[in-house]
Amino acid sequence: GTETKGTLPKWAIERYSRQILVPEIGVKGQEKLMRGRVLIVGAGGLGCPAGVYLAGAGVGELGLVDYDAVDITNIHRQFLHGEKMQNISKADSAARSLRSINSRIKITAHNIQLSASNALEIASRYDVILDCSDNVPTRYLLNDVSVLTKIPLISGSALKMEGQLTIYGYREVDDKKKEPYTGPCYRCLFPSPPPPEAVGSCSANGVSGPVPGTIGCLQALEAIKLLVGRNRESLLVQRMLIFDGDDMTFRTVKLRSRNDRCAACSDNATLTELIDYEALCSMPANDKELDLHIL
Amino acid sequence: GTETKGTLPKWAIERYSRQILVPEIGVKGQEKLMRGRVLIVGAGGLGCPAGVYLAGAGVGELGLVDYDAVDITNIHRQFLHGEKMQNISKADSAARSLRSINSRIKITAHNIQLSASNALEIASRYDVILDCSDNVPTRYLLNDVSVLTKIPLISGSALKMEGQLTIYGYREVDDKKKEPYTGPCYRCLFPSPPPPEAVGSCSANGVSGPVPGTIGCLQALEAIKLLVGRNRESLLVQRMLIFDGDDMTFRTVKLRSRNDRCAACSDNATLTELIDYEALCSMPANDKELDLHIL
Amino acid sequence: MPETLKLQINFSGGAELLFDKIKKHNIELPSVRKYLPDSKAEKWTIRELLVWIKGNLLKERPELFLQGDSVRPGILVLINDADWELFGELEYELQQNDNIMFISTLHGG
Amino acid sequence: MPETLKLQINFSGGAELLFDKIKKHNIELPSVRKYLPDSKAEKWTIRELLVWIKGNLLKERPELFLQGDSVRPGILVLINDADWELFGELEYELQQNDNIMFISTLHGG
Ligand SMILES: [Zn+2]
Ligand SMILES: [Zn+2]
Repeated sequence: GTETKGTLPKWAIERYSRQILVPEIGVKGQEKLMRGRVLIVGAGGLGCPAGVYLAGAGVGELGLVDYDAVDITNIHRQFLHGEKMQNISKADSAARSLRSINSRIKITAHNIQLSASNALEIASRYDVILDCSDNVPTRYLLNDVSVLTKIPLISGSALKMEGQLTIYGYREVDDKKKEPYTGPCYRCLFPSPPPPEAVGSCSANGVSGPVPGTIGCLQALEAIKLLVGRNRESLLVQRMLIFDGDDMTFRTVKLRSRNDRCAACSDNATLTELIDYEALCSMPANDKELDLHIL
Repeated sequence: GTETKGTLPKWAIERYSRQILVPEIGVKGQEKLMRGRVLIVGAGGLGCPAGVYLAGAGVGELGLVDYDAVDITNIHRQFLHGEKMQNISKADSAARSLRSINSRIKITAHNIQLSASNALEIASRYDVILDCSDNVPTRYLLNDVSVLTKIPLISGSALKMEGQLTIYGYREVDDKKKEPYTGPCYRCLFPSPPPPEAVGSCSANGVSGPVPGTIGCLQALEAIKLLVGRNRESLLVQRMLIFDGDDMTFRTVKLRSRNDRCAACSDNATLTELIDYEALCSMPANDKELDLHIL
Repeated sequence: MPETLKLQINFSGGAELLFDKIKKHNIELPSVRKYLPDSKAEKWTIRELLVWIKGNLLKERPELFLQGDSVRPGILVLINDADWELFGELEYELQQNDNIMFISTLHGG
Repeated sequence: MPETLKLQINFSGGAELLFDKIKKHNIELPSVRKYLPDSKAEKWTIRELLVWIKGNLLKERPELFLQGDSVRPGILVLINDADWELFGELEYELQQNDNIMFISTLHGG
């Protein structure tokens, strides 16, 4: 059928009807989702739930970045990878699962380690970046990519029973004002990386699956709201969600404005190109920990 | 390999290592999860995320109840059903997807409409019930099942951009006290059903996928915490989570104690067996709405 | 004590549809003896607040919000994030800057 | 003003591991002139609170919590649920019943 409502084909009206009915989305929102392009960095505990809801919502184009292969210890929380996908590329495995959910959208598996040499080129093809990564250097890398490309970054993280979520580098599009609002970037909050010995990881400290599950769902929700054009009062801009799954408490805390001395995003920024983030952070850009001595 | 740590086989230590590392779970908690049996009522927007994390966590036995078949309008949020599963039973489709994630656990598809005539028999085989249903009569039915069988009920719900979550019928196991603590049931809070014209549904009012996604993840998390023996201060007992996805606010509000005039769970209860819940609620026990006039 | 009583009233879970779809209302109540001169009420309680809401905020179909002198079944009332049952329900005496929330319970999934 | 200052101190995101794994601490501070007689401080600010925490709550490896006279990079400090940067960071003068939260940022996923 070629019957349309606005620019939406009839199949899309039917398929996405349950979310089109939501006043905050509507037909116009669905059109925007179908034109939207989202890059998901990390096809793990956060990227699986985020990807599944963005594919389901009919976001036009999804990119999945992961250099890693599926390991049996991933499967408890990384549900796009079935048992049979062990040792297969995570980006490929996730892309395959997402295609079975929605064949109407474009899904690209970027089966690589994101780095200073390839990140800008890949990211520039998308409208929103989801930081679903698992290590400090990649978080600084993605922040600088977001600042340099002016693409907003929806940053989720999880460890043990806790999760955190906020949007960095959000820009308000408003042609009438001279200087449109820009939210803080990761470096506005964290100008220097933490000492490596203070950094926990899922492989060393563990994580309960539904915790990144929850944060990943909320990353997808923020991406949907961002794509349909919800304003910054609705979005987690200059606000951070702090989730403690053990006592099931959530706090939405107020963050600082953009830091006018920020090395990355301020008018006085010194950042002009990507750098060596493993050197900056004195840590490798992965989450490998073979020593399970705690057990 | 038959090497074990406590009663856990070596494969389980490895496979579930990331959650065993979480202090609130540990080896003892993993053992309890693997002996745990959870009934998920509704293989839809809540049941899919809840099921995927409970299967991933290695919960010993999962039951999935759904009378319905997969429809194209489900897929945006009910991600265990791929496009190719249209018109297949949702319970079967979800069970199949969960088996591909974890072949080590027992998964039973209950491809039926839960009712007064079959609910007690099915529920009595499980330790925890997840209310992932989509209609009022089933919510009253499950409450009364929970009260009569003394099985706790983790109740999630979602509509448009909002979600709610709490645990009903929680019982503290404590042999030392004469009268162990029992949390409120659904009827303690809602003695009478709402007027049918005041009840919204996902098919009439819509829902954004990540909203039931978030609530379903949190239902899985509460089930895991309950099975491993976290106490009621940690659990959503006598507390309700109120989530508004549009402005990303969460409130955890304090609920009443068990109502000593409750018709279902009090010492003065009149409930002795299941009744006709469609008659009680003047509503059908499904979420069918063919009239998409709002579009 | 000031002449007026300031409250934040929240509606959610669909209850806001009866209130112009507005979820947060900052209201200011006059003295209850001025507003309800025929009533015996000396202080604002939830009971009188419901009367005020019906007269001032409720835009349509009051039967979907009220039943008798209370809220209809399926609406949970929270006083400063706690179930009103813990505070005497209709008899609770409103305090300056209270947050009163009316939540329609959800059944979808 | 009372002699002592009551605060709730929260640690999360792993920072609690340095504090006996306890996330919530209700503390009571004596007068700052008694506690730090050699300092010029007249009032408790976050700066003096960090000194007190180091002496009274911190159980191990202070370098994973403090750096110089401030917190180490990667710890976000919240004063009543808002970023301390909005209140002057170390210079913020503590008020009765303040909630001060130290959150170690997470990087896992
Ligand atoms: Zn910045
Ligand atoms: Zn009851």
